[in-house]
Amino acid sequence: MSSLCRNSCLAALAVAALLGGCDRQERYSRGKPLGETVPVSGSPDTIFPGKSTPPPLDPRAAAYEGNAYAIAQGQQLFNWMNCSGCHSNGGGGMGPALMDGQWRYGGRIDQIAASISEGRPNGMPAWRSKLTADQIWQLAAYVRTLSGQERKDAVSARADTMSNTPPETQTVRQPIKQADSAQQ
Amino acid sequence: MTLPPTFTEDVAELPTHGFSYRSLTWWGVIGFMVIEGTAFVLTVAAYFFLMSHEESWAPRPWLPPNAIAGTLFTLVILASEFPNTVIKKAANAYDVATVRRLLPLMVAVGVVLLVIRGFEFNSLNVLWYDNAYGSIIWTLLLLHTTHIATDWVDTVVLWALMRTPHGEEPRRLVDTDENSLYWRFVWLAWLPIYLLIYWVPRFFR
Amino acid sequence: MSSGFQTALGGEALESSNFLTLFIVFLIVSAVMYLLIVAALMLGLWRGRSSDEPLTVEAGRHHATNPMFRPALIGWTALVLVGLVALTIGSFFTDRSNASVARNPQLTLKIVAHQWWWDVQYTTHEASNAVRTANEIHLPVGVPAEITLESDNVIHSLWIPNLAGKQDLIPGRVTDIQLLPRKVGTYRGQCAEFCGVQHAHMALDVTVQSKADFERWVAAQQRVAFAPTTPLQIAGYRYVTTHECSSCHSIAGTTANGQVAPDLTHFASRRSIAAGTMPMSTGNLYGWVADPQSQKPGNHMPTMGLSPTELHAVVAYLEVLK
Amino acid sequence: MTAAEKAKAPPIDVPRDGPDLTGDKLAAALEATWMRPPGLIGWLSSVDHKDIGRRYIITALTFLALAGALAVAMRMQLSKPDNDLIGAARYDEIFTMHGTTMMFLFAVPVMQGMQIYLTPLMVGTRNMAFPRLTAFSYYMYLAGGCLLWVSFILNMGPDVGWFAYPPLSGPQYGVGKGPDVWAQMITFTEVAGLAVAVTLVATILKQRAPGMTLARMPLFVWTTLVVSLMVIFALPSVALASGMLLSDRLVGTQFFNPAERGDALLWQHLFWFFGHPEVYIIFLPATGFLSEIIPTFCRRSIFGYPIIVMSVVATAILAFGLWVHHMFATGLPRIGYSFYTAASMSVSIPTGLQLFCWIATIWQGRPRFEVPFLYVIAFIFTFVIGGLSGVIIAAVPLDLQLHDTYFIVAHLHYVLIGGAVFPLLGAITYWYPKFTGRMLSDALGKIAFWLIFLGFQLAFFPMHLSGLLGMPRRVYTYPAGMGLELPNMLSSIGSLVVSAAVLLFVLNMLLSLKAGRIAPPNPWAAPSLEWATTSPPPPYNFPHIPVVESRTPLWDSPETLPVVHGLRVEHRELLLTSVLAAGPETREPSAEPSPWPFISAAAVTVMFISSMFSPWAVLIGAVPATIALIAWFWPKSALPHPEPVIS
Repeated sequence: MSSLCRNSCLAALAVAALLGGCDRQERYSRGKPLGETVPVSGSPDTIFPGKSTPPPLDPRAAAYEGNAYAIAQGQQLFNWMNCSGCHSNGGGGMGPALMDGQWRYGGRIDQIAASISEGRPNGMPAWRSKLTADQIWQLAAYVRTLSGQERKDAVSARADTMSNTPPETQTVRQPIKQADSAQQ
Repeated sequence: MTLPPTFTEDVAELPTHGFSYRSLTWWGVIGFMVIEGTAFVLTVAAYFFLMSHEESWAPRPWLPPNAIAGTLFTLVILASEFPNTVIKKAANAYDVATVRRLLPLMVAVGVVLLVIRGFEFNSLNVLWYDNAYGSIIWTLLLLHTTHIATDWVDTVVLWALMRTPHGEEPRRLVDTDENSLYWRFVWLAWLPIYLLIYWVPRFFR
Repeated sequence: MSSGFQTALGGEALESSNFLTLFIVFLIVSAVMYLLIVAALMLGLWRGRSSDEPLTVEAGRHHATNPMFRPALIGWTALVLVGLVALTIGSFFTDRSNASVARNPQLTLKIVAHQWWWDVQYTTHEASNAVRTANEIHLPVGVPAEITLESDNVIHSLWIPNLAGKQDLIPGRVTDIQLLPRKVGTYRGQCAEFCGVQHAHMALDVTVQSKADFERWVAAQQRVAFAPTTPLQIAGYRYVTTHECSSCHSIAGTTANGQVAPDLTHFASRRSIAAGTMPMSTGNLYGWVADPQSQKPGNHMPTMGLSPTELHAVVAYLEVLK
Repeated sequence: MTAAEKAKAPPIDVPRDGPDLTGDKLAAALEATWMRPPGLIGWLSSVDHKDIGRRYIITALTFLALAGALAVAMRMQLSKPDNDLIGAARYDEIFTMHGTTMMFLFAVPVMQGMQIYLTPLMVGTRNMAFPRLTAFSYYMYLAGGCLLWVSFILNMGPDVGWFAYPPLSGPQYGVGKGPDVWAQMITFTEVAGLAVAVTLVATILKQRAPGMTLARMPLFVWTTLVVSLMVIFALPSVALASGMLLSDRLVGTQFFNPAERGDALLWQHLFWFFGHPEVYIIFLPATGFLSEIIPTFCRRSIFGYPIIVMSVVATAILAFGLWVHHMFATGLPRIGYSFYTAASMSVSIPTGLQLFCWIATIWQGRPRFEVPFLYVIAFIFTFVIGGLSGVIIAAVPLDLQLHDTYFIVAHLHYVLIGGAVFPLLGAITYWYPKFTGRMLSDALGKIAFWLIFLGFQLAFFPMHLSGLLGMPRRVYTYPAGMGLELPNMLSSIGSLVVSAAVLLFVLNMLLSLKAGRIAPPNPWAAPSLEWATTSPPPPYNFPHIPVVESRTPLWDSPETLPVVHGLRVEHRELLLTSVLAAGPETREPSAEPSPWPFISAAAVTVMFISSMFSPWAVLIGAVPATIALIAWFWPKSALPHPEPVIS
């Protein structure tokens, strides 16, 4: 019976260490059931450049933020949809860099999802009918990892591609700043 | 019932310690040296496996590591074998005074080596996530650093122990002898690693 | 599907028939050895039966060893050695025979494995009229073919048991496999290396056909996709080329040019849907397009939530793509 | 007197065993010295090899039951085509857990548990060489097992196969923490396995009873020695590989990323350099069981002792050269095929020789058909099929078809269950009276035997056929109409029979603990030293250290046990002997019970688990671990040994 005691003691230890993680990699395949009532993503007025109080976070965010499966799917989509063509692995090129904390249209996951979904001036295409809402949110979750916004235990250190950025698990979280939209 | 005993030899006269292969812990030390040696050999095998994929090594445009810190480290660790041998011999001759006098020197050598090692990491000219070459170079250096660090802790503990009355037990001299043996393993393992980190990437570039 | 649809015992190509021969040889040798060992054991047990003799050591002396054991041991060792040498030689000649296909392939293909489907390109033809398909290969009977194998994701393994053994597809490496099909027929191949959640549904259809049939098939595959004709098909065409589908799939002759999912140009001419997950039929196609995630959970095609009208239209158009 | 002379001065006057101190008085004195302290703390402090061995065995059998339950779950899913009882993702986790648990948490630990329990008894010593390290190893093993299973229960278990091939297990495709849990579990079990191996080697080489030369060691001890050396050379390979995997996943090293000149095959080489010897690390101890059980039940000493020893050594050496036969389909140069074939087949030569020796012993003998011996017969019937199917898949042209199919599943279970689990069950039945002091029920034992033997054949023989019919491994379902329905249904029924039989076996173990017939010291009239002491043995194993003059000491000296005397009684003391001839050499103290191995294991556990989340945890976590280890090694009393000192 003392064996039982010790077993449970160690089990409790392991539980303590792991419990925090169990919702972090929930795998789903049917798409999130949320969002039928809300439009696919916010309209451009989700940008609120430094004025008044921001609207509350889209309730769907919780399902994607910090979810390892969503981030991994987003990583793959980032590659498949050739986002690097303009954003160059997050480093920036024709499109803005995604590795810094500068967000012209907001750095919250719902704001990023809105940017992907609706497109933005100066070349960012609208992906609304090209990807499902689920995929757009997955992409948004991944984009946030590039500037260290997502929790480190949900992101992957690297993809199996050429490495030209430090591992995402080591990326220092960049404080979100409102970039000047007149910049470019 | 168990069988009744028939008494043969009396072993009360036997000594309570022995050096080298007569000691039980010596076999333990050898066992762990073999384990760690195997790990080094396999890491080196992985090094050559990855090297075989590259046309040049270090792969262009990466520069080979800067060898100054590594060479200094090698000289210091080779020099440390002199006090190490003196300690080992003293332990075998039950000369506690010499052991007590020289162990702090080995502790100091460990500190110096760890500091130089810090500079070595800084002179590799590649980061572990840059490419497979960087990964294996860092692994070799890190693997060896853990040996320096663990042996340093071991030596500190031994030094503290030898300063207590426990130091007068012959078995503690056996421990000292085995600590010196392990140090030999640490620097012997370093020599091929030194070549692989600093010189092979120069020759094959 | 008849029984024996996917079997290593079919012998429908050079390598698989070599396998069959060698396997039977090994099986006979193994059976003989097995019977020999079991017989020796049973005989040994029988000899000592029903004896209550309690002694293990007699008068402080161990029992003498049976004088026959020494020659028996030598004989047994010799038998094992000879057996192994014979089997190695058999294996060597099988290798040689298999390798003979590799020398001058007359048809070359490239297969790139994805999670969880096969991208197939016939590289013999020049780029302008290249054939690209997915999850199916066609081979002319009696023509040595070489397949170049690549993967850009995880490790897969191509296995068409009726034709040949397996060959892994490893990211960062290019491997190849040679086939010399000898019998016309349709076979099934499957991924044999665990590659993720839908490893079980990563099959491909192999059609071995006469040279003339093969040429006809190639010609058909080289055409661009048929155009839609009915209003429903046209609506489907519009949806497919402007919405989610075209982000990943391509259809030659249309604007759909996604590169991350199977080419759909001649989709409806294939035998199965979703890498062998289900046979091609209108009903299955409805099920698949409406909710791929319930048919093949975890695969990379999302459930798009099409309205019934859109679904009818998309399926109607896909069925045009013969 | 010089320091050196003083150090070698004659011993002081303390109580010692001998003609003046023997029998009950000696037993009481030794009991007081060697007994572990009472209570939970005492339980956690125990360094008795019998306690630790028993814990290993019970824990490993628990993992066997868990992994067996998963096997039944898989068989239920596969009992019919296109079944949707278990989803794809869950099925992947289940087969990963089954393989990982069976290999790392059952097979190797249960063999090491048997070795820890039996080796000191068989070589006639009081405890293991480094008893605290042995205790530490158990807690590490337990922590690794708990880590894996708790993660599984929390739905974040690994799902990448027990072999965890990158890139599937790598940072991009191995989503979540599952592969990290797998890799870190490897670290735990490797630390445990290596610690035990070193301890066993030292015990065997230095603590054998006087007169037990290498050529007189029981064959089980020989296999233990050889297998422990194999562990020492094989396990660093998987530890290195899993370390690389973890660092790829955590800090972005590029070992397995082809885009940065890493290579996915590097993993396979390192993994199988360990993985192939692993099979023999499991199988060779089982041959050791057989070499003990067969002479006892045939009432004849083993035929061909030197041949068996050489075969075991040869198998161990060959095992390190064969890893490539797990990689035939990766595109090896064709020119080498026949070489690989011949090399892979050659391992059947030493195994064939061992088989000959066992059957020859049976020929000489007068077999008693007790349950342990029945398992020997079942072993030969079953293992030989696995061995011969091994010869079949050694041939490259055959393996390319059969690799990664159910034919391999059949082969590996014939080898591992037929070759290792059947002997293990026989060995548990054989040594159960020594472990517990009670005999297992014969009737229940025989029913369980026949169920497990026949159920096994029903479960696994049809898998040869499903493999040939084209069923790959690790598929969660298969289509109808491919001829796979019948063999799969038979396998599923067989799996139920096997699990019922295993339950019956465990039930027998539990019932006999209270109700079994009381066992005398040597219930089977066996020849080796562990049967010279009481059942179960006292904490100090033997009142006096026995002297050995032959390979079968209890048969050659049935009336009395020759012993040496003069070991201290009021202090834990061992007799060390020379490596080859086992002549008495020194007396050395043996470690007292201590809670520090447990505390150290807990500290290292925290360090390992948190290092899955941050590399810095290694540095920070090393501090408490180091403190605990120092406390472990630091001598507790002022001057514990009233033996000579140097001044």
